[in-house]
Amino acid sequence: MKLLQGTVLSNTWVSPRYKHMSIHAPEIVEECKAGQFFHLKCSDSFSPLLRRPMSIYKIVKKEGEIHFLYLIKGEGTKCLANMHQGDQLNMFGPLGNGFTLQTEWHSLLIVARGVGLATMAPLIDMATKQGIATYAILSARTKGDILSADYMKECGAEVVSLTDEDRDSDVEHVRKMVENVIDSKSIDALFTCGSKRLTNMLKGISLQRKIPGQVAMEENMGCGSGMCFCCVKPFNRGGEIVNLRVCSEGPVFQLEEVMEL
Amino acid sequence: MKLLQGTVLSNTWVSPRYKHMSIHAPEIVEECKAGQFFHLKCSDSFSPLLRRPMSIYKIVKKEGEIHFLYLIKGEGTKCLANMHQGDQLNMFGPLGNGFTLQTEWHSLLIVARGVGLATMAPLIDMATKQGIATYAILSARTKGDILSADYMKECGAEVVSLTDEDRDSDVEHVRKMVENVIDSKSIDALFTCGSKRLTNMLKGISLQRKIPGQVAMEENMGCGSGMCFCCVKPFNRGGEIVNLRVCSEGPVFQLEEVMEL
Amino acid sequence: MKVSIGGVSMKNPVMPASGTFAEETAQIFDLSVLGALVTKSVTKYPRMGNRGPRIAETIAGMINAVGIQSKGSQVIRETSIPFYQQFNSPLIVSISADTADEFVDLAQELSVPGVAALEINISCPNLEDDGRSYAMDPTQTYRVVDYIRKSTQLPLYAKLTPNTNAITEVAVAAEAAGADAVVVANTMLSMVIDVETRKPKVGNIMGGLSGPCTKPVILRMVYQVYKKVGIPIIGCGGICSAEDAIEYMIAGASAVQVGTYNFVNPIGMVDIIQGMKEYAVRHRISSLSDLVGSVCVDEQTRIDKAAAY
Amino acid sequence: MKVSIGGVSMKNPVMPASGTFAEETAQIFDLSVLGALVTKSVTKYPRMGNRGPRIAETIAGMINAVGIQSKGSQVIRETSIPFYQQFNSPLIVSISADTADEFVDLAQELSVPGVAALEINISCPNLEDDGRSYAMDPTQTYRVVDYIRKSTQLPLYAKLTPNTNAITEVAVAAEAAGADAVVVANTMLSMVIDVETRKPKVGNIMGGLSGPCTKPVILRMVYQVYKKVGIPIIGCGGICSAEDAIEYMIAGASAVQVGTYNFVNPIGMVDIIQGMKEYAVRHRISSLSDLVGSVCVDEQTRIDKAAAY
Ligand SMILES: Cc1cc2nc3c(=O)[nH]c(=O)nc-3n(C[C@H](O)[C@H](O)[C@H](O)COP(=O)(O)OP(=O)(O)OC[C@H]3O[C@@H](n4cnc5c(N)ncnc54)[C@H](O)[C@@H]3O)c2cc1C
Ligand SMILES: Cc1cc2nc3c(=O)[nH]c(=O)nc-3n(C[C@H](O)[C@H](O)[C@H](O)COP(=O)(O)OP(=O)(O)OC[C@H]3O[C@@H](n4cnc5c(N)ncnc54)[C@H](O)[C@@H]3O)c2cc1C
Ligand SMILES: Cc1cc2nc3c(=O)[nH]c(=O)nc-3n(C[C@H](O)[C@H](O)[C@H](O)COP(=O)(O)O)c2cc1C
Ligand SMILES: Cc1cc2nc3c(=O)[nH]c(=O)nc-3n(C[C@H](O)[C@H](O)[C@H](O)COP(=O)(O)O)c2cc1C
Ligand code: FES
Ligand code: FES
Repeated sequence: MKLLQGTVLSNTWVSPRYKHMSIHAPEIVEECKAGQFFHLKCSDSFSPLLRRPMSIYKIVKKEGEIHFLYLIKGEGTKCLANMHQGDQLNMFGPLGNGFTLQTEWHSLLIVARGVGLATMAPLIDMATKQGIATYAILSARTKGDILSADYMKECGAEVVSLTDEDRDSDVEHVRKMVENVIDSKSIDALFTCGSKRLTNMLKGISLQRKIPGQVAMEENMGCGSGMCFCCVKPFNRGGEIVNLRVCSEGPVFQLEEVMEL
Repeated sequence: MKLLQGTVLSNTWVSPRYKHMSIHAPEIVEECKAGQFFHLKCSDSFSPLLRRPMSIYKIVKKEGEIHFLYLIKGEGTKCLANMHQGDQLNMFGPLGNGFTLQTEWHSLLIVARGVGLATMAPLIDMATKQGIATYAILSARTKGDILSADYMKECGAEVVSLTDEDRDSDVEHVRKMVENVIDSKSIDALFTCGSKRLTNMLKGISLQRKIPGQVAMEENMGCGSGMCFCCVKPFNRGGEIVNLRVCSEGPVFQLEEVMEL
Repeated sequence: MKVSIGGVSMKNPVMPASGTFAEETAQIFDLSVLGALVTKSVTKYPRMGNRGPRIAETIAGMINAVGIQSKGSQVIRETSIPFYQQFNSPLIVSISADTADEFVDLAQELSVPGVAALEINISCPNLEDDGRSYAMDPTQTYRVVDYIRKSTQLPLYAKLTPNTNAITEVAVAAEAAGADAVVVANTMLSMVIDVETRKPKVGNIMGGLSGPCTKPVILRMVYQVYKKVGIPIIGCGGICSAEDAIEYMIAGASAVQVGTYNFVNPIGMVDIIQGMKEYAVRHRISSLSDLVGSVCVDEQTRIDKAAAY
Repeated sequence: MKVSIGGVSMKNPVMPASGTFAEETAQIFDLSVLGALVTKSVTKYPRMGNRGPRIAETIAGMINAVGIQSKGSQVIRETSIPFYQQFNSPLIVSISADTADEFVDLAQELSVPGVAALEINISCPNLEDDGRSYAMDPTQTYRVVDYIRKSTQLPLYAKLTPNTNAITEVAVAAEAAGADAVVVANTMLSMVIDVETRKPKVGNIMGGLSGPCTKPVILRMVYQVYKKVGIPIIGCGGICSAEDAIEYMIAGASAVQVGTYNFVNPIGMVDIIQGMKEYAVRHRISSLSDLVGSVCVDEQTRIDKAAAY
C-alpha cells in the first residue's frame, strides 16, 4: 500500500449513473490485484471528509494505468465525477486481499450485480491469463448499467446479462441459471459481489454442492487499512462468530464464512 | 436587495494577488450605487460556509454588468477565483448605503489603500457623471496592486499612486499630499477606504479643516442585511457611543463619526 | 404541514432561530409563509452587546459573540410587535435576562396582544449563578421557569443550552415547571484563535458555535429529550435543508428553528418548507407530525446504556 | 520540538489519538518520527465491539461507534508492546474498563517494560454509574484516578470527555488524584439518522463525533482547563494541520493527538510535524513550548464570566 498522486487520464460517463475513470499511476500498478481496492480522497475540502473505497476495475500494467468504474451515489462520488483529465487524484492503496485462484481450477462462475460488476472485471482478466474459463451472470437495474459486459467478454468471459427492466433478474431466476451453469460447465468455484440476496443464495448453493466460493464485501470505512475497526462485519469462522475487518481481512472473504446478510 | 444568480462573464488575474470578475446581472444593475456591496456565496459546499462581502467595483448599466475587484485572501476568495466564464454566482444585494454626493460639491479628494481601491472606483465614476472633479491618492504594497488607477483615470480622476515598495506610502507623506491637494484644489469633501491609519489621519484633517468626509468600513459579516448585529462597530454619534451595523447602517459612514481604529 | 406547539398553531413547523432574523427579512420574502416568527432576544433595558469582531467562521460553522445587543423591551413593544402583526404568522418573542426578577418583569411587559408565546433564553450566562446559565442545571431551570410561569398566561418555550451534561434532566425540569415547549438548543460554547496574531478570533474570546457542524450533537440531544418529556420539542442546530429538518422530526422534534443557514441562504427557510412538502408527498406522509419521534430503533433498552464508541 | 509530558520525553508534541492508529501504520511511515505512540483502548478481556455500521460521515466530521473491539490485555502484552519497541518513540497504552477494579487490574498488568505511560479512557460509559462515564463527574473522576494511581508507577494520562459541563472541575479532580496529564478530549456524543429509512446511521444508534467540526468546542475546553490545572494538557479534537496543532498549543495544550485526520491523510501526522517546524522557523520560536497558553487576551478577568453571545 502506498499513498500517491495519480493523474486522471480520462473520466467519462458510460451510462446515466456510472463513470469510468482511468488513472496514470505507474508506481503502483505492479502491486495491484483483482479484488483489491483504493481509498480515494475525492476532494480537497473537508466535505466530504473521508476517503471513498473503490475497487480496481482494470489494471493495464504496460501503460501503468489503474481504472475505476463507479456509480455516482452521494457527495463523494459526485466530487470524483467532477475530476478532469490532468487532475491529480490522491490514492491510498492497493488495500485489502484480492481474489485467490487455485491452480487446479478450470472454470469459474461469477455472479455480480450493480457496482459489484466493477470488482469482477479484473478477476476475469486474471483467470483468463491463467487459462481458466469464466462464466459471468451480470445483473443490474437497467441495461445501461451493465457496463462492463463488453470488457468482460474482451477479457475472455462468457457473459449473460439480466436486468430489472427485463424482469429476469429476480433471485429465483438467477438461482436456476447458476445451477444450470454449474451443471453444464462443471464449475470449480463461485465468485460474487454487489448483492446481499445473491450472496445469500450463492452461499446456499456453495454449501449444498460443496463448491468453494469467494465474495467481495462492502462496508463503510474509516482508515481503509486495518487500524480503526470501523469496517468490521461478523463472520462465521469455524463455527465461531468473529468480527473481521472488511478493509484488511477482506474485502474478499470465503463465501461459507459470510453470515446471513 | 435581491437574491439572484449572476452569470460570470470573465474572471481574470490583474496582478499576482488580485482578480477582476465581471458578472451579467441585468435585473439588479439599476439598483446599484457606488459604496454598496454584494454578499457572495463563493461555493456550494459548507466550507466556506458564510457569504463574503464584496464592494461594487464597476457598474455597466447598458450591458447589465456588475464588476468586482478582489484580493485572494483565504478560502472564500480562493473559491471565487476558481470560477469560470459561464458559471453561476449566487449574489445577495446590493446591500448597505452607498456614498452620497452633495449638489454643491465641486471637487473631491479620495484616499484609498489596498482592497479599498475597488470600492472607490465607482464613486469617481458617479462624481464625474455629476460634473464633480476627483483627485485620488492611491496606496498599496506594490505597483502591481494599484490596479484600478487606469480605470479611475478613465472615469475622470486625477490620480497619484504611492507604494510601500517605493517607500512613499507612509502616513506622514500621505498627510502632506492630502494637505497639498486640499489647499491647491479647494476640496469639498474627503473619501476613504481600506486603511485604518489613513482613516484616522483623514478624520483628523476633516475635523481640523471642517471638511466633511465619508469612509467605507469593513467588518466580518453574518447576514449582511441588518438582522444579526454581527458586523457592528462603535461610532461616535453626537457625542454618544453607539454600536452601528456596518452592513446596513454603513458600509459608508461619516468620517467624523468613526472612532479611533 | 400544520403543527401546534404549546397551544400556538403554526401553518408549518419551520421558524427562524432567535438572533438570525429581524424585520429586515420582510424585504426578502413574505414572512407569512413561516410557521412562526421569533425575535432576537430582548432585554429589559437597552444593551450594547459585546465588542467586535463578533463573528468568526469555523469549519462548517460559525462562532458568534454578539452579546445580546438589544434596544430594550419598550422599543420592541412599540415597534417590532406592531410591525410583525401585518404578517399572518404567530410571533414568538425571545426574552433574556440576568436575574429571575428581570425575566418576570420582561414576561409581564411583553405579555401583550400580538405576542403568541415567549421564548425564554435561559441558556445565556446570568448574574445569579456565577456566569453559568440557568439551563446548565435542572434545579436552576426549574426555579426560573416556575417563577416566570406564574407571571404570564402566554405559552412559554424554554430554550436550553447544549453546554450541559444533563440536557434531559434540564428539559424534564422545564416541563415540570410549566414550560409549554423546549427549544433544543442554543449554541455550543467555543473558541478559535488566529495562529498568526495569537488573538481569539472573536472579541469576547469565547462565543457560541452554530451551523451544520453542530447538528449531530444537537440531534442526539433531541433524541434523548424526546424520550423523557411530553411537551413538544423545537429542534435547533445546524438545519440547512428540508432533510435536516425531517431528520430532527424523526429524532423527536415537533418543529424546527433555522439560524445560521439564513445567512448562507437568505430564502433558506422558504426552500426548507418547500422541500419538506415534497418529502411528505414522496413518502406519502399525510401529516408531518407522523414523523415526530419515528426513528427506527431496535433493542431500545440495550441501546440507552450503550457506549459512545 | 521536544516536550516532556508527565515525565515522558517526546521528540515532538504530536501523537496519534487512541483508536485511529495501530501496527498497520508502520507500513505507511516510520513511526519513530512521532512524539509518542498511543494504542487503541484495551480492555482486560477480549471484546467484540458494537454491531455495524460503526461509522457514519457527517459534515466535516464522522461518528464512530466501534465499541472498544479489543483482543484483551494479554494479547497486547504479548504482541503490540514488543512490536512497538522497534520504534524510537515512547509507547502509551490506552486502557478502558467497566469498573474501577478492572482499571486497576489492567494498570498493573500493563505496567511492564516497553510502556512509557498509561492513558486511562475514563470517557466511556461504565457499569458503575448507570452508563455514564467517570469523566462526566469530578467526584467519580477523582475516585477512579486515585484508585488507579495507587496501582502503578507509570505516568497516567486521564482522557476526559467533552460530554460534561464541568470539564475544568473534572480536570482539576484528575490532577488532584495524581494524573500526570489530561487529554482533552474524547468524542462528542452524537447521532445521525437516514431520513429515507429512518434508521440511525450507526448500528449503536449514538456514537462519538470527531473531526474538524469539533475543534472550536474542544479548543475552548483546553483554554478553560489550562487556566485551572498545572499538569500538561494534551489537546485532541479535529486537528488536521500544523496550524490546528499550534492553535491548541496557544490555547494551552503542551502536546496534541491526531485522530480522524489519520483517515483523511494517512501521513497526516508526518505533515503536521513538518508544518509545525516550519511555523516555528517562520515565527522565530526557539521552542514550541513557548507557545503553550500564549493566547493574547486582554481583560482576562472580565472575559471569564462573559456571555457566549
Ligand atoms: C471495498 C469496496 C469497493 C467498492 N468498489 C466500488 C466500485 O468499484 N464502484 C462503485 O461504484 N462503488 C464501489 N464501492 C462503493 C463505494 O465506496 C460507495 O458507493 C461510495 O463510498 C459512496 O460514496 P458517496 O459519497 O458517493 O455516497 P454517500 O452515500 O453520500 O456516502 C456516505 C458515506 O457512506 C459510505 N458509503 C456509502 N456507500 C458505501 C458502500 N457501498 N460501501 C462502503 N461505504 C459506503 C461512504 O464512503 C461515505 O463515508 C465499493 C465499496 C467498498 C467497501
Ligand atoms: C463592505 C465590504 C466590502 C468589501 N469589498 C471588497 C472588495 O471590493 N475587494 C476585496 O478584495 N475585498 C473586499 N472586502 C473584504 C472581503 O470581504 C474579504 O477579503 C473576504 O471576505 C475574505 O474572505 P476569505 O475567505 O478569502 O478570507 P478569510 O480571511 O479566510 O475569511 C475568514 C472570514 O473572515 C471574513 N473576513 C476576512 N476579511 C474580511 C474583511 N476585510 N472584511 C469583512 N470580512 C472579512 C470572511 O468574510 C470570512 O467570514 C470587503 C469587505 C466588506 C465588509
Ligand atoms: C448571530 C447569532 C445571534 C444569536 N442570538 C441569539 C439570541 O439573541 N438569543 C438566542 O436564544 N439565541 C441566539 N442565537 C442562537 C440561535 O438562535 C440558534 O440557537 C443557534 O444559532 C443554533 O442554530 P443554527 O445552527 O441553525 O444556527 C444566535 C445565533 C447567532 C448565529
Ligand atoms: C474510529 C475511532 C475509534 C476510537 N477509539 C477510541 C478508543 O478506543 N479510546 C479512546 O480513548 N478514544 C477513541 N477514539 C477517540 C479518539 O482518540 C479522539 O479522542 C477523537 O477521535 C477526537 O480526535 P479527532 O477529532 O482528531 O479524531 C476513537 C476515535 C475514532 C474516530
Ligand atoms: S476501515 Fe479502518 S479497519 Fe477497516
Ligand atoms: S452582518 Fe448581520 S447585521 Fe450586519
